[in-house]
Amino acid sequence: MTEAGEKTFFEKALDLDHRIIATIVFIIISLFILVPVSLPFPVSQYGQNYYNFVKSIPEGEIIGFMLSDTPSTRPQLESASVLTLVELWQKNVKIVFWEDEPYGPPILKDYIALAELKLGRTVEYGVDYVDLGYIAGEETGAAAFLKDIRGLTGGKDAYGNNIDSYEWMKGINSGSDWEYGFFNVACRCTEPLYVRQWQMPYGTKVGSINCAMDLPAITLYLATGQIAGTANGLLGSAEIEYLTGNIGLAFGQTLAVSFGGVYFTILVVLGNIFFFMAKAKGRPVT
Amino acid sequence: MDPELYRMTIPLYIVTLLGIWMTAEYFFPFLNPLVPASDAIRAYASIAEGAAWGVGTAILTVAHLRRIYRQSKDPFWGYSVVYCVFFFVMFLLGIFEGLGGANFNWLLKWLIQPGDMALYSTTAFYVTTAGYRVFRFRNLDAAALLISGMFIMWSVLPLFTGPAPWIVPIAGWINNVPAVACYRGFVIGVALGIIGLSLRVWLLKHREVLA
Amino acid sequence: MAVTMGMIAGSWICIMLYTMLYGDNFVSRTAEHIYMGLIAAYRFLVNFDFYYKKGVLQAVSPGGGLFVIPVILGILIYARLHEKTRWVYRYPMAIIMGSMLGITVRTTVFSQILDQVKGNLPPIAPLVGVPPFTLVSNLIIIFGSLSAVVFFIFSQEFRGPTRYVHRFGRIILLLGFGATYGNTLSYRYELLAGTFLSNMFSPPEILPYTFGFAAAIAIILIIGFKTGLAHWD
Amino acid sequence: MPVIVPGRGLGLVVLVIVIVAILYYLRRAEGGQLARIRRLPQIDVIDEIVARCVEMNKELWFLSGQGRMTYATQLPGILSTFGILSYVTQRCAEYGAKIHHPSMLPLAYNIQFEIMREAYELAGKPEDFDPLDTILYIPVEASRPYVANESWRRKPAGGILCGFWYHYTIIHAEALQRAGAMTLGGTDTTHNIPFMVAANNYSMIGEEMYAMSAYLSKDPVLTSSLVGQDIGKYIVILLTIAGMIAGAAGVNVLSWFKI
Repeated sequence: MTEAGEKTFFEKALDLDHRIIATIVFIIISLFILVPVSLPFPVSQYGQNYYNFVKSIPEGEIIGFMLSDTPSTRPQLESASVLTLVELWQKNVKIVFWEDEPYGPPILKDYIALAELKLGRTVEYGVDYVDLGYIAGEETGAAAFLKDIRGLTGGKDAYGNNIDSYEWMKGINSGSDWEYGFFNVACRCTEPLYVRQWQMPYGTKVGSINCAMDLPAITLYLATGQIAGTANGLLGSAEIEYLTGNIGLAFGQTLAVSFGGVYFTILVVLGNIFFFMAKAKGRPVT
Repeated sequence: MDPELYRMTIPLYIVTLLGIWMTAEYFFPFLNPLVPASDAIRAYASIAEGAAWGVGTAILTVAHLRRIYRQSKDPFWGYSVVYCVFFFVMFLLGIFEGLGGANFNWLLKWLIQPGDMALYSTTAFYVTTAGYRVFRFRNLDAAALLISGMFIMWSVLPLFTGPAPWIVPIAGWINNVPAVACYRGFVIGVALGIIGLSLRVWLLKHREVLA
Repeated sequence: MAVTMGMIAGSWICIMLYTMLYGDNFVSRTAEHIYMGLIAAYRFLVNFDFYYKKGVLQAVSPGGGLFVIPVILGILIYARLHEKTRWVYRYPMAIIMGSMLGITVRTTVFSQILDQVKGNLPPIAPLVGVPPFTLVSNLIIIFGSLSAVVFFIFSQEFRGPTRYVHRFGRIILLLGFGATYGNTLSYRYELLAGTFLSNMFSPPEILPYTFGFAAAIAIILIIGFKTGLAHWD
Repeated sequence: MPVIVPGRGLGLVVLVIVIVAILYYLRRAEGGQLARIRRLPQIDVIDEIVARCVEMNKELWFLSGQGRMTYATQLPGILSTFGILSYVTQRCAEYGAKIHHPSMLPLAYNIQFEIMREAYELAGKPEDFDPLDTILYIPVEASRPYVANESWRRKPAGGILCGFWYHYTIIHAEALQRAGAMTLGGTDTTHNIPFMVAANNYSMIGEEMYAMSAYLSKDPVLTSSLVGQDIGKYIVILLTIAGMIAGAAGVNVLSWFKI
């Protein structure tokens, strides 16, 4: 036994200075965000299903895409949304966008610019996509829009052009004209209205991009197959980044959080080892 | 008239009267004609609360001004200057530019909001250090905290659920069974505590609630 | 995206505030007072604006005469500042407290007592006609929550067999607390990563400013701690 | 017109039984028959913390949480702190321990200010009450760096945290712990009680915090009201077991709640 006034190594380790613990947290989190390493990453069933859904869309298909991301949810959903667009445009899919959130239109512009960077080519308005703009009225607005697109928008897109001036838009006038669709609903925490208003009446296969906290509300629809797949929050974004081989910020963030957890686990294990070591030496420990 | 009556007793009776009225109106339909009045009182109460922030803010600012004034007594008066500069800049911008002004919003967007996020996220560090201190197998109680805490944390991190998928159902069970039982008991206790406290206030047994 | 002054300011205030983890030092003190000054003024203005728009403006608008009441109640709070009229502030306080306390009591009985009891009963927690595992889980929920209720009983000394019920209640409470702790832990790391990302690391052009400033702060702090200008302990 | 709003009958019955029980036990206690109440260990902890502060000649920090008095869910938690604050301040004033109370509640700050001033006046030491330091309003967001920095500098020997809390719990409790304080924490918030229990030396869980103000009151009669609350717990237990048996026998238990 050591002398009374002197602390053993284990006792010192037990009162490890909080600043050292904090500094290591700083280092771990920023390191993995900035330099994400590609580790074999277990992809959840949700992410895999979503990826398969995106992959299953045939070449040249015309699809609908409701994008209502908000600035506060953007860090979580950006990667999943942008990479979905990239995957689709690689297959020359033509996309009809609309937004049911006033924040949507400027974010859409950002996303298209980011997708162009990843894609390595410019996408052309009217050829690769059309933006029908902000549709007000939440659920009733969405229902009316999906019932009769020209009726609600007056046949004009977000820039005031006649949508019939684009050859491929001629046959599109309701939710049933799309076989595939996506909705990015940010954090609504409600029963997904696009299942009710889009998938159920028109039978469109829909994929969802949503926050992790919305997952409990939609698991039911995932189980019944009414939602074909979900990119579930930050983890969903990370999984899509991993599956498409575009490792980036979301993956780094998930990795950082995971390694934060690993670090915490190591701390707790070491704390317990030190605790029992010190106890075995017969010292009063707290 | 005894000053104690209108200074203390009548306000206390107001609390009792309003409390019993608002509670009773929920159960007895014959009180329905009074509902608009009670709604109005609650609306008035929240409007009046808006004015209350001035007292504390003014005293805080005076405390800082006093520190500046008594420089020699407090070596930290320099920070009070920083406080006063930023307080009055924000205050005057708000007064002259309005709450939506460009400069006001600049301060809000680039100093207040990032600062708030940064401070909120410091909890991560505190949770880590507290966990290091607390999550030890001292006795059965600490073990309960440790085991359920670790399983739940692992269950949401893909690095753990990948190699050990059996964590997820265990964590799900902890979340759906003991945690539900815990908070059910906790919430029932709190509710009875609230009723007891309210009743003691209404019976004028806690005179300190109005100081 | 170009780096603006705002982004740099946001990143720097974050770094300065994070130094509060390293004990009391002049960097975190300065940041604290910057932040406190701004937030005190902001909170005051926002709430006073609410009072002014909902109270004063409505009171002077036609048909809003009754809104004089909240305006006067608001002013009465300030009577406390004068020694002679100190007691007046109790009236607005009594009205605010009384009206809200009634609401609390009436909803508490339903949401916090009866709904919880309902959750322990079928069909939410059925005991008949369910697989054995669910039966055991439901029994744990029911008796666990009852034991947790027993934990709070004040009029009994827990001696003899009741001691075990009390103990079981405590274990159940701690298991639940542990679960919340674990849930929150990963959420807090996510929050930290999100803050780093949105305030300090993006757009990537800001990285030199962030790390330059962080390095400068680190050097300042090390010098401070070495020279004793800031206290390590 | 029904006498009672449909669906609220059972709630009214439970409420009335609890209220009548509390009134009954209070009346009995006023008649001299005090109910037997288990002594909560946390009461001695408060005295111990005050004694520690006196011994070490350091400050005691009182933190009364966040929230707004105009929100019905947050008000009771705030109210419960007033009794504790009154008791702690009086003890500190009597024994000569300095107390610092950064209040984060803009409205309740007024009441807390008066409670503390009166406690000092009652103890006969109004000169020890510094209106610009003993209690100070701190905007709630800024309280995080304030408590972390200021407690590190002043090194309080004791801390009492109670009331309604948000995520600030862990920051404030850990900051006081790091400064070497012995802390007692309690809250009624489900999301933050785990951190109170984990980070503090002693904790008051939920109802214990509400009971505290009855224990600490100068009027010993008040503790008897806690027996009334216990009657409520017995009702809950009875109702659950009865419902369990009836439910197993095939009775539609949910209809009970629609009375």
